[in-house]
Amino acid sequence: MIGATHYVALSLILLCIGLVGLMVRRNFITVLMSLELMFNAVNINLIAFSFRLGDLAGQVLAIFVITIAAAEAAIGLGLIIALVRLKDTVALEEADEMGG
Amino acid sequence: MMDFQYGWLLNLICYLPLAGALLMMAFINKENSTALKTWATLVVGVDFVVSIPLWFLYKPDGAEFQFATQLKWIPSVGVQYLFGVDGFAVLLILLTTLLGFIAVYCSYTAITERQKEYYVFLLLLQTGMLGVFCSLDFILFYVFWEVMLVPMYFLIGVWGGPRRLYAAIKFFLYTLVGSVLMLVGILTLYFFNSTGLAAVGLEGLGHAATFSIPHLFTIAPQIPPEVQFWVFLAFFVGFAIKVPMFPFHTWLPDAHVEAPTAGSVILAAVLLKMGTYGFIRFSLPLLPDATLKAVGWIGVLAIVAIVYGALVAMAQKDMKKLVAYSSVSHMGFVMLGMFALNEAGLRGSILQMLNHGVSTGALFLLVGIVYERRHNRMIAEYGGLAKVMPVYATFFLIITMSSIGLPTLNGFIGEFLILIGAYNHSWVWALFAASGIVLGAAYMLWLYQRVFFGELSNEKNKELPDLNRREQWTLIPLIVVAFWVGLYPKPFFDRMAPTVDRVLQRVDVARHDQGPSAGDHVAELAHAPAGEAAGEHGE
Amino acid sequence: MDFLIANFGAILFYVVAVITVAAAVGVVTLRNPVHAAVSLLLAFVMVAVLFIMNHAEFLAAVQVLVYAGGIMVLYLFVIMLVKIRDIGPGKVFLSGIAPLAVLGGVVLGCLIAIGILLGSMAAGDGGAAAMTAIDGETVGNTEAVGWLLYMKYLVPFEIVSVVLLVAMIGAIVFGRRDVALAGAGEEVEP
Amino acid sequence: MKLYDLIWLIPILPLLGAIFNGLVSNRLGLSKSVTNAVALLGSGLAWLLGWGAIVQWVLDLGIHHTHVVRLFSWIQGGSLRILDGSLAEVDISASFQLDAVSALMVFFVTFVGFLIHVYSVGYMHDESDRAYARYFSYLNLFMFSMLVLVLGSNLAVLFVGWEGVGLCSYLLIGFYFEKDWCAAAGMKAFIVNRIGDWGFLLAIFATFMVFGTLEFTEFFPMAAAHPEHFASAATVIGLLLFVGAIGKSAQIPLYVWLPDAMAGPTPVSALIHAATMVTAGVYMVVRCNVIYRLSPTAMLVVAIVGGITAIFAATIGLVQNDIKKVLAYSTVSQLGYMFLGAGVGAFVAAIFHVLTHAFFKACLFLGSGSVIHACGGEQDIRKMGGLKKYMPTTYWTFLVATLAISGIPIFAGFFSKDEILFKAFEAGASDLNHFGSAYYTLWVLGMVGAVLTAFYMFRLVFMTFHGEFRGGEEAEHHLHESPWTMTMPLVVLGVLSIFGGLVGIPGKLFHHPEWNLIERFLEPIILPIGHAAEGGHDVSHHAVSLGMEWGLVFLSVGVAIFGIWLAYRFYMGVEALVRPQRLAERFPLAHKLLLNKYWMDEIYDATVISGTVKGSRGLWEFDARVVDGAVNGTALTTVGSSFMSGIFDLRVVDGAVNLIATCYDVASRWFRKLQVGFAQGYAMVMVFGAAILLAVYYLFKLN
Amino acid sequence: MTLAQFVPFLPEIFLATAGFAVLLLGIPLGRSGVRPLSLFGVASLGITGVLVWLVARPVDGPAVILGDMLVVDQMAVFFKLLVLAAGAVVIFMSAGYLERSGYGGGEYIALILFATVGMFIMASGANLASLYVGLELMALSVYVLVGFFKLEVKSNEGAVKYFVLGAASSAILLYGISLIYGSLGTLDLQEIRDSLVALPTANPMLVLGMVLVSFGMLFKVAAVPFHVWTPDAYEGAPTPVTAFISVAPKAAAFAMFMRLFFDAFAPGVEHWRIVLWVASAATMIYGNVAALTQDNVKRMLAYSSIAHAGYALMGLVAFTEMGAWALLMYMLIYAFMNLGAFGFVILLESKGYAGEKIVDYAGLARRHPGAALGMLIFMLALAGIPPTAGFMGKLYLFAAAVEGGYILLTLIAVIMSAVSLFYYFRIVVQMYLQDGEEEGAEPAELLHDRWTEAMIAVCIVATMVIGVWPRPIVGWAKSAVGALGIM
Repeated sequence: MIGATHYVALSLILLCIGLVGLMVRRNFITVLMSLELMFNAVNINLIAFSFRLGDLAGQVLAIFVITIAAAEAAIGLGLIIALVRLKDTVALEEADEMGG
Repeated sequence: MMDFQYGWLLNLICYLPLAGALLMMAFINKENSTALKTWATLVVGVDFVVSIPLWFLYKPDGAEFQFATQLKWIPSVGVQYLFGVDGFAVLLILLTTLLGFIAVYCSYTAITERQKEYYVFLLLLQTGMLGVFCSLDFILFYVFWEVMLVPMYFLIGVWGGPRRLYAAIKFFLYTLVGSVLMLVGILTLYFFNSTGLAAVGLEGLGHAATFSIPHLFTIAPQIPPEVQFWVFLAFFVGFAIKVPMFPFHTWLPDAHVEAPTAGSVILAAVLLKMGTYGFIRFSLPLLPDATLKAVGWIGVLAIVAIVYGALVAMAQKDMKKLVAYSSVSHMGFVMLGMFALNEAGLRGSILQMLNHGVSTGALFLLVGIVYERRHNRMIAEYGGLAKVMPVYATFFLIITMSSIGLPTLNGFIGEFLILIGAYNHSWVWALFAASGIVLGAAYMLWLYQRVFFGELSNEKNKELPDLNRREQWTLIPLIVVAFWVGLYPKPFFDRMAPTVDRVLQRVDVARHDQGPSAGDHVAELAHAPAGEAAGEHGE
Repeated sequence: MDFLIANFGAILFYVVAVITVAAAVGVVTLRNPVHAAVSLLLAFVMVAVLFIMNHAEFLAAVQVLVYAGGIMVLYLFVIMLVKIRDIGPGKVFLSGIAPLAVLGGVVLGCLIAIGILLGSMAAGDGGAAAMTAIDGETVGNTEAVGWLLYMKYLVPFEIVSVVLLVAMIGAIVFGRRDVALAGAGEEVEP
Repeated sequence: MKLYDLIWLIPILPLLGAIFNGLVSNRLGLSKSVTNAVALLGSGLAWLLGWGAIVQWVLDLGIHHTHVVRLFSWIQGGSLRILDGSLAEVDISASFQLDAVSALMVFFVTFVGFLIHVYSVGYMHDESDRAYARYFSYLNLFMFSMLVLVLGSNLAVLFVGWEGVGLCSYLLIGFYFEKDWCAAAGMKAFIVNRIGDWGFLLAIFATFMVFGTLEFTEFFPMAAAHPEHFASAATVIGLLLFVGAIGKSAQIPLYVWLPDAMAGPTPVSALIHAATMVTAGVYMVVRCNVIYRLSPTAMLVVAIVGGITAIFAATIGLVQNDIKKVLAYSTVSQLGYMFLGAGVGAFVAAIFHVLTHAFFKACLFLGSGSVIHACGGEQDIRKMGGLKKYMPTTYWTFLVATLAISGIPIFAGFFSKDEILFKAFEAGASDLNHFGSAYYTLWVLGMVGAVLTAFYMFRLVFMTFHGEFRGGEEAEHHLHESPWTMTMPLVVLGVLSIFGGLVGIPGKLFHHPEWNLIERFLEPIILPIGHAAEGGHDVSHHAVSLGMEWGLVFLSVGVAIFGIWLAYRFYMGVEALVRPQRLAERFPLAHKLLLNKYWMDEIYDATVISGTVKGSRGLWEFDARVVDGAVNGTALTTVGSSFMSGIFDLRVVDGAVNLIATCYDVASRWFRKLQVGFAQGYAMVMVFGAAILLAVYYLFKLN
Repeated sequence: MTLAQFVPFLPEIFLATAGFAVLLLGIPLGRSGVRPLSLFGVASLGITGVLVWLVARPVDGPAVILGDMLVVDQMAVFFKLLVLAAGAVVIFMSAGYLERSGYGGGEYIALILFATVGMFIMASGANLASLYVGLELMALSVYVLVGFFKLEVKSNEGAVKYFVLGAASSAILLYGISLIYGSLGTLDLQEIRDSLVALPTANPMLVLGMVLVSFGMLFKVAAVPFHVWTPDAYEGAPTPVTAFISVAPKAAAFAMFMRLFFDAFAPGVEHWRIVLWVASAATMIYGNVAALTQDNVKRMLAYSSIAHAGYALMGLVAFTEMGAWALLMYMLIYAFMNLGAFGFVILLESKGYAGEKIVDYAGLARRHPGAALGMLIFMLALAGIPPTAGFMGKLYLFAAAVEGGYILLTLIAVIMSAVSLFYYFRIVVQMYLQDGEEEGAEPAELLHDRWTEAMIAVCIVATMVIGVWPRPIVGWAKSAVGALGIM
């Protein structure tokens, strides 16, 4: 049958896709979506484990994760709006005043 | 081991300048230059006066460390506030207070801007230096050791010559790199004494954790050789940079040349002594095995320093640089005598520290005096000064003679003992080291000739005023000391003898563990029959 | 047929997993943010399915409500708000570093995978409880989760509420158009 | 309280004079009379006290008793393990001793010193008050040092005097410091002497390592007691000591400073560079005769160096035209004789020659001084001549001294020099230490040297005093005899040059050995070696028959007269000064060679001096670039220093190639490149960083 | 679960409430009421402090409360008071700054308070869930604070970068947590510890989880290679916020670090130690070297704070009692000296972002000797020169590393602290050795801001006193780590 390993593998793939998206996308909004993917990856893990452990702590933590992901989304979108107001773009890499 | 009588005296001496500096910062207006000078002079003068009793109260046959103070500082890690001095330290403290006074006294006209900061820094520097000589707790010692750097940095950096920034940071970083490595060594000893170093598998001795130097002396014989080796290395870098030993000496010329006169005086007279002080106080007694192993190398380095410093000095066109390199040579003597590891050598080396402080300090004063008049240190600029400044010429001559080790002056006693000690260790050492005497005469007399003899060619020098009363009085004490040491050094020997004996005892412990195979020339010869020894000696 | 029935769970998992991954890839590859958002929505739903397969119905519900219902709307709203055509002509990916980035992601993924595989292999001698259990028993129902959430995990729960408050503040601070600040700095009209 | 307990006061008195004149008179510019009073008082009292002490010592204690006065413990160097394995205390005391040698030295040093003080009063009278005071304080200081040297009871105290006289000669040579060459000469003298001192110091250390003491009264008997035991050590010590002697007494190869030293005022040349200081080397060798006698090698070296120097300097003396230069080279040559004597074991003769030489050479120098004085500073004998009639006293004293140095019988020089040559021959005859042939050769050299000496000395006399004046009219008008303060010493010394030698009549020739006072006087310092009392000269006594001895006497007289005759042929009468010209033209190369003193100074300049200077320059470059660079390179400090110099102190051009510094700068900027400036890049850094960390972790943990 | 159980939780509750109150008060008061709001904020922080001292102190040994979500022990108290002090100082320093900037104070102060609540949870969380939640609360508040000057491009940019990377890192952290959960089936630190002790061999997946968690923590303490956000966030953020985030969140993160690695994961030390070793060395080297060539003071201090994180990590690597309390002590000392240094940066920012260039300090000693002296003290302290507190802090960390036998690490540390002296002294050189007339130097004027000056004075006093008389602090720190698992 399907063991936890499968789920962990799936979640790992999602995590990496999220990371890659974070690195390659120019659009801040898409970057945020990639972040959401990463959080979902974590949740898959948690749920799979909690089911196999017969322990609900994982589910509870997953709920927190979802909520906090939402909160982060809110702040992220706020930042997008501020960025657009300032630079009239949603291209993340154009926030490059500083560096070095 | 400790004698707590008159402990307050040491603290008074050490912190008086600090207090003076704080009061000055608080109450004296930075415009009021006379008040600043008077106050600073007063403070260092009183400091010198109160340090004089040490000379008389120190009991050579008494406890190893006297005038001690012992307070808990950071008990949880065994850091104490531990003050105390032996005869060796007493001598250096007196040297410091005397030179400190002269340094302030000679700056009246030399320093015209930002006087308040200047004198504050001088006073802080003095506290730092005195603290180094008083501390008997490694951490306390380290604190003072580094505290001292900061004022010196500013003295060079603010009131120095054109390249002052470079010289100042070079001085600071060299010394700092050395001292942080030393810190690692200290910590290693500390943990070896107590819990040991887990990951490198070094068992500790399980004593109560402490940085107290007197206690660490007692465990010195139990330190395994390889540990000694590494710790010695760490200490060596720290101290050798300070001395400075060849090839770590390159900060010295820059620092000296750029520093203001008082800075150079203090630097030469006291700061350089801290390296040698460190060797005698820590490296030798704490790490006898490593010391015995290092003797050969350090001896060679010292000889190189003697000859090399002298030759390079000869090539200088800048008086101050010449004197700076001459100190490299002189400190080479000090190191050589020290690592001859016999009484004569060690006594000579200690005495030579004082001599170097007096002579080179005076030389920097003298150079500073003409620099103040002409704002030029190039030897070529001068010539025939003996005609316009006879008094100056006389003082300069006396100091020159003391610096090249003319008998009846201080330099001779030190060099004589160092060389006889070196000869006793290995006649080859003496053979090469003694050539430093010839070279020393060469560069100093050449300098003297170029500056004072010949006809007065340079127009600018025609109206140079001779020394005024103040300048004379900055020099006279030093000259008096020079003659005193040269004619009747007994009091000095009496005071340093206990230190020398104890250090050598502690080294000998290891020597006897190792036996004559420790590459110890004397030991070998001691076992060889005298006749053939003499023969091998001849060829 | 029996095979299908017998391995229904497995097949379902593979199907869902493939769709999820595909959707995820869509998120990071699709040019148009709206499309990306939609494919993200698909991914969310698939994850919800996975939750159900693990008997976490409550979680699945939350997932759908919060994500699909809340966050997605928010995203789309913002996408509409900021004129997405402002993004540079055609360049979706950060040219230049994209291949390197993929490489990095893959490498890191592989490294983590190594650990996990070793873990599941060494699962026998303890320390990987979840890996040993092939299939768990149903403990998860909404009520139990609720109890746990409000009793044992009360503190984190409260804190999360504060987190949401902070998020609100943040959204206000960033989103609010400050006329009064015109003095402090010039306002950029979107 | 006996006077010989106050011998420490003998040096101190002139010292007080020096201090007073140096600090008070010089500073306040007191008048000459005060200066005179003090200076003469200082040296005069020293003279009286010295003689008094000697007399009392002889009467009360007898010459065999070495009287040591220990003042205080000077240097306590703790204990050292010396070669025989025992622990010896380095406790050097400031102590003086009075024995035969030091008595003899004190005897003439104080006396001649005082005379020269008197002479200087006249000679220096037209210096400014300050300079005058300075001069006399130096002179007194010299007396102090010289007396310390001769009275010191151990090598260290001896060394104090040794260096002290060096310093004084430096100061006095450079007395006219406005003249560059004077100052240079002074420096040269000091530094060359320092080279000798290098050897001396090593000798001191070696002595201590061997004997565990530096006191003469302690280690001489030790050495004498076990000759075979200390033989090899004695060689080392003897040679090292001789290095010192070579420097101080201007022997090959370190003689070069002495001729230049003539830059000083003439009385100084007389006192320091003829009578006293330069003989310190001889004194020291004689003082340590025990050591030398233990080591044939050392003896031979001493003899060879002495012999060669004797003839070498004499040849140079032949053609010099500067009156003082001639005397200088003759001094070098005479010193050579003394060392020859010491080298052949004729220590008494050597000291004897020191004594007589002190008289006649001082006389010669003072004479030349009065000549120069008269000629208004002119020193070139070609511009002199016929001075006889203007300055008779000077002439006669000069002539006497010349006869003395040439070795004409009755005159002082004859006895001492003849003694030395005889001993040399004897050494050859008795095949001393199996180096007989070598000693014969040296004897021959000595003989030739005698001819040359007689020749150039009379050349000097003839060219200076005979013929007619060649210095031009107006110079001629100023010619005058010197004041009494200058002539009086001349007369005294002249008389001594005649009769001074009588203290050393070779009584053996008349079967009256007891006539040789000085030998009897100095006999105690020649400790018998080993337990057997038979010493060197008893054996040699039979080596040369009496008749042979007489023969040698006549031979040496003969060569002396021959030399004088040659000089007469060359520089007197109608053909005066023409023959030499011809000779010079016939042997131009030889002439040039001699005239330019074998180009010795040039060679030294080319090799040693410029070598050192160049070397030091090179090292300085090396220091500035390489060492600084390397150290900076290896030490992190450069980061700071170079960066500092780069950013804040643009004027600094640090020649150092500091490797790490640039590395750091590069590293710093490269690190900053990681900070690309946009979020995705940062994320990438993090991802790769995390990957690296994980990889590291696996590497360390999964194997 | 009775109300009585909530008593030790009062400080957090009160603080959150206070934050909410400030928020509400901010609406009517607007941006005119910055100072009253600040006073209110500081007062509530003070009261919280009192509450912590009264109710959150372990009366009889450490206690685990509220469903094992929180632990109350000395270490928690230590860090709580530390972050409270930091928060108070920062609020005082912010008042004038906010007034000058024209941004309202309500949200700002509220966010600081909420962040403090988050740090409280980080300091005393006993469960991965609560720790994570506290972490996020802190993080989100700080994101907003960094971007608070939303019309300043740099501020917004800093926030964007910090936010994106922070979110990613917390995802990694969560992934690690999930792996641990999957391996041990629990989120409770105590249980994790027990089962780790019970395990014969640590499962690779489990260790991987720990390592991933450590990545998350390394991000929060700004350690290489997870430091990338630091320079930009520090430079972009309003200076008081920079001061705040350079101190409080770092301290809280280290508290959580110790909760996890000195307590829960302690048995697995042999596995994660190497990772931290590398991170520590890399951090020290990178931070110091990269700081060498910075010309912007805030940025330079950012790199320096990276470097300091590296020093602090040595305490974790050493994994000895001394390491633990040395780390606590260092956090405290570092807080004072860094806040003080930033205080001067604030005072120099008379012309907006001007005053951030190092050359702006030229000749400060001439014009304001007092200020120059103060800055000198902080620079010396940061460089670790005695007799300042900085030396004492470093001393014990180095000592701990040596005790642990990590000589190489210690050597790196000491050499690097020698290097660090160089860039700190670039400021000193400007202040003392240049007189401000050089070309390219536009000396910034020093503002007169009583509150900030007072706070700087406090920091100076603390820095010097601890440097000369560290005894009480050492004692406190030692007692604070008593309850940790490694003991």
